[in-house]
Amino acid sequence: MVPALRAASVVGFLLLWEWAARVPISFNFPSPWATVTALLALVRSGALLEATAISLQSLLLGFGAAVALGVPAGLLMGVVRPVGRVGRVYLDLLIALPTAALVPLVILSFGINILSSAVIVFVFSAPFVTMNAYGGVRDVRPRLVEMARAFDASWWQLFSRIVLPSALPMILAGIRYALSRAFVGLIVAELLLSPFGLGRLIMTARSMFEHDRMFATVLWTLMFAGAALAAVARLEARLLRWRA
Amino acid sequence: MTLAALVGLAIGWELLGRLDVSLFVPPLSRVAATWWQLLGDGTLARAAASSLASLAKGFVPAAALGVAVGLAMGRFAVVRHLLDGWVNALMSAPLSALVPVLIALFGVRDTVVAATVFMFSFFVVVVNTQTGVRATDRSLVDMARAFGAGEVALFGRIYLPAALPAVMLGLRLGAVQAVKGMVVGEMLISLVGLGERLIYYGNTFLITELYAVILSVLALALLIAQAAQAADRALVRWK
Amino acid sequence: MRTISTALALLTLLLCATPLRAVAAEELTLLATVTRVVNLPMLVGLRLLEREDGITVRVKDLRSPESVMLAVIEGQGQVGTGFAPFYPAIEKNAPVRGVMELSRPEFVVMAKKEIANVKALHGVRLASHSPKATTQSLLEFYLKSQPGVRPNVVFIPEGSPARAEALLRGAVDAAAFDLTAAQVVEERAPGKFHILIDFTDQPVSSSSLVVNNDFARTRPEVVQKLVRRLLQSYREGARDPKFWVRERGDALKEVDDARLERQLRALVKIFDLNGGLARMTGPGAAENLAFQVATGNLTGPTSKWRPEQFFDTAPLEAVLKDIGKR
Amino acid sequence: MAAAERHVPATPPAPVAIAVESVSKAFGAVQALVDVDVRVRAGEFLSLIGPSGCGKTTLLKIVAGLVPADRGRVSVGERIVWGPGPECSVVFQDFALLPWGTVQRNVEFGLLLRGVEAGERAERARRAIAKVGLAGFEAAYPAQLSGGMQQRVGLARALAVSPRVLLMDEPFASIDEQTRRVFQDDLLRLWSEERKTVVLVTHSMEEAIYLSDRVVVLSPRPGRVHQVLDVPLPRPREAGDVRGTAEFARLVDGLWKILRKLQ
Repeated sequence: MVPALRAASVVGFLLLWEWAARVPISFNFPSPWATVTALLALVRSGALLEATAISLQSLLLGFGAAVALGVPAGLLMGVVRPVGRVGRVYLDLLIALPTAALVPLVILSFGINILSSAVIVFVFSAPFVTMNAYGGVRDVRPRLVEMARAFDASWWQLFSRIVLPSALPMILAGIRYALSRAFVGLIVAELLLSPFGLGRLIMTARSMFEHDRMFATVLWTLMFAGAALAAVARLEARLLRWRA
Repeated sequence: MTLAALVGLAIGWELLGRLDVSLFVPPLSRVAATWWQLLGDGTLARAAASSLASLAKGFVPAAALGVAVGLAMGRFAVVRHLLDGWVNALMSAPLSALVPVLIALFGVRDTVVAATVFMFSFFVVVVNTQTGVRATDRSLVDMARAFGAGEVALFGRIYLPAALPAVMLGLRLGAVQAVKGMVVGEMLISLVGLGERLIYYGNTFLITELYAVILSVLALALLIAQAAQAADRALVRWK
Repeated sequence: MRTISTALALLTLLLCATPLRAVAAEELTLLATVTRVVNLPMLVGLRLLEREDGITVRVKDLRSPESVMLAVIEGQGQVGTGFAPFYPAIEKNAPVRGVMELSRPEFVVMAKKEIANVKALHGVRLASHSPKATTQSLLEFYLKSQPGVRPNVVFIPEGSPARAEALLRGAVDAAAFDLTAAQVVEERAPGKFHILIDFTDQPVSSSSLVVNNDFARTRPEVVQKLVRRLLQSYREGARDPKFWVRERGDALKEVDDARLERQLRALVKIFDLNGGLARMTGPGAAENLAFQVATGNLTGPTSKWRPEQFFDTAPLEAVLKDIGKR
Repeated sequence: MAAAERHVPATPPAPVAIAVESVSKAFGAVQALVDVDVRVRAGEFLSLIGPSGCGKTTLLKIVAGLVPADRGRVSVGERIVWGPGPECSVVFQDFALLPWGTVQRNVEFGLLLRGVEAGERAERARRAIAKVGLAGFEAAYPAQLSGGMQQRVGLARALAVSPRVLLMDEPFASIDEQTRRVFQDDLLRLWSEERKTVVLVTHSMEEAIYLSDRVVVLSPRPGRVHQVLDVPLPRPREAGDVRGTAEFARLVDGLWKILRKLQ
């Protein structure tokens, strides 16, 4: 019964989309079929893969740095109480601030290049990685720490055997959420910087009124992000098998 | 503690600015002066007014529709199976990629900002409301039915109150996402509101004005987050 | 980075605020991209339209050329300035037509004196805007007629002033930028550089006045009055640029009169005094469309495109019949 | 137990008999009950007991009208049960209290759903709260009360609608031993005062024997009536020390021998 309903909702959406293109509800609104053919053309021409590669480059650069710097920073904040309390204030501000507001500042400081979009990806994702790593350390169950101390565990044993493993779920959840934020940052950066990656494809298609190519690239971007997030979720599930 | 950290940040910023480390880090005092001047000549007021208008036009329907859809998905399996595929997929997707589609759909006007606000906040509300309804204690439902409660009474007396804390959490998270959607939407069409000011000052190298607007956006975001939290505490007293 | 002022917003306020004459207050919305010196003659034309014909024009700045095109297509404004996106829009049969050429390309390629001619450009570091920009398309279009000349192109998208600075500082030996930047280079290093390629006399339109078809059909006389006033502004300004400076109202108020006059004087030749009719009909139009195909704004072959699909020259021809050709 | 104020309303509605005739019920492939026949006399205190998964709670829910039977018929007094009816009130194992409502509002909830107007609701709820010994806790929230007190609110809510039948699904399972015994005595006292028909689902043999007139033993899945045991102990049980007598021990042991064979 369930798959039938899911299929029904997809078919319903496609019919709605087809009707929207038939009307058309706005200038040169592409039909699902036109979008799919445009997507295939883009893939065949290699333009899509090349753009994805460029976007991936700044994503991995920015997100990689966010994880590489964010996790240790969060752990440090968790372990060293005062650093944690002060850091917490700045993190809350960074998380409360709509990060898109920082994009013009980054573009000014780093110029119109891949580095800028990598920095934007970093700014979008790093606060969440750090906050979750910090939270993970802070929420370690005192009973476990007591038990380890009872066995006279050294500081390093305590950290690596108790604190880190129990903080892992929170850290991984933070990384997964940060990745979704990284994609948002990547897209905003590329739509504003535009001469790079998938954002450029979208903006050039838009300026040429090739809405089928634009919708196709947007569809591809969403699918690509969804696949990446699903992969990270599967990795997370495998790493945390003990938690099931 | 928070105050000390903020004061520390302010002093650090001022010193850094004074040392003129880089063109892009002006001293806080100059930023504050510019902010005051922008407030004076009405720029900030106009931009903020337009931003808040888009925020309301986008978030209010997102909240209302989100709770309704969330309740329906929580209560009726059919609705859930129909929609949960879309909701979960779009919940974590980079919706900013859809803004150009919104521009193609609504044309180049501020409705796009309201649509982006709706898109950013709607799914958060739906998911949290749905979780709230589904977490309703089965025996509460049986108890009410045992007293002869019909569908409407079940919704009004059991499902909605039971889900209220989760609904409020959804609305609170929704409000935060709404503000982010507002800024993204405004910047991508760069026509109205605070987002447009960010783009304009960015393009014209007016650094202190840029910082002034960034701080204003932060203030707006914090204000809305506090307001949502206050509403949450007020409505859900028993938790 | 593009130099942008708040002139447009102030101008709009000004235009709306001026006391409306007894004549029925016709309200027109013109959509434009951001103000640059090259838009001033058009804006002066709008002030004449206001004063002489009582038609107030609300100018709305939509910042990017494709937004302007989309807005005119949708009727969010009756008229707008059409740049590159105008041609693909027509290919997607958008309900708009070009009624008058607003300006020819204002770009030139300047190089060090030592580089005597175009042939010598081969292998020379040349600064251009970005792969898809008009300057680059013009360069590629022009180099097609110069076999074997392959300059080493560097992209500096931060705008003409940045490329002029790069040329002056010797970071590059040649650069493509607009006439105002060329003037800056001439002033700061007189005699060291010279114009090698002048795109301003290339047989192409850089931007045209685009009108929504419904509006053109329902209010043809308003379109005609608009074309007349713009042409009047072009002709009087061409005779004496001080006219534009005098009539500019609050436009570009941060630029002092003398400097503005010098910049306008350099731009005079990109404003066709016959509204670009030559590039909207006959062989001139064919060449203009060939350029759009070459730059990728239109899919080939050129033979499939007819000028009438893009341009509606009726209003311009009526005005020229009335005030004569130059 | 504070002496409940003796203001008893007009004689409570007369208790009614319950007839369960060859009821069967399956959940998908799992057959929960097969041809169950049980007669509960008006005013009787009857227990349902059996190994876990024998369908005793399902049977109770069928009688309450919360779950439809696949086959067979259930009637409470003259009414054939198609859905929940006004004669029955249910007391749940996990109390099923509205966490957002005060004790007063919770006890009024049944009356509210039955459309009783505010004034009368408040008065009848206050009387029920006093009857279960919670006078003075009207403004408290469930989260502030102990398990035993929360179940008393559940009982008060059930009594407030003056039902003819009380259907109780393992009401004392999550309450400590000592509080349970006090609560059992209160229940017996209320049962005799209010003259209700009571059907109690329990897994405790000691509880079944101590409280009921008869004990119906259900066989493991699919649930059938395995045996019906009479409990000839004198009434009122809460007065004397019934638990200490040899007779009580014999009955409990007899029940265990039956149940052990069914494990």
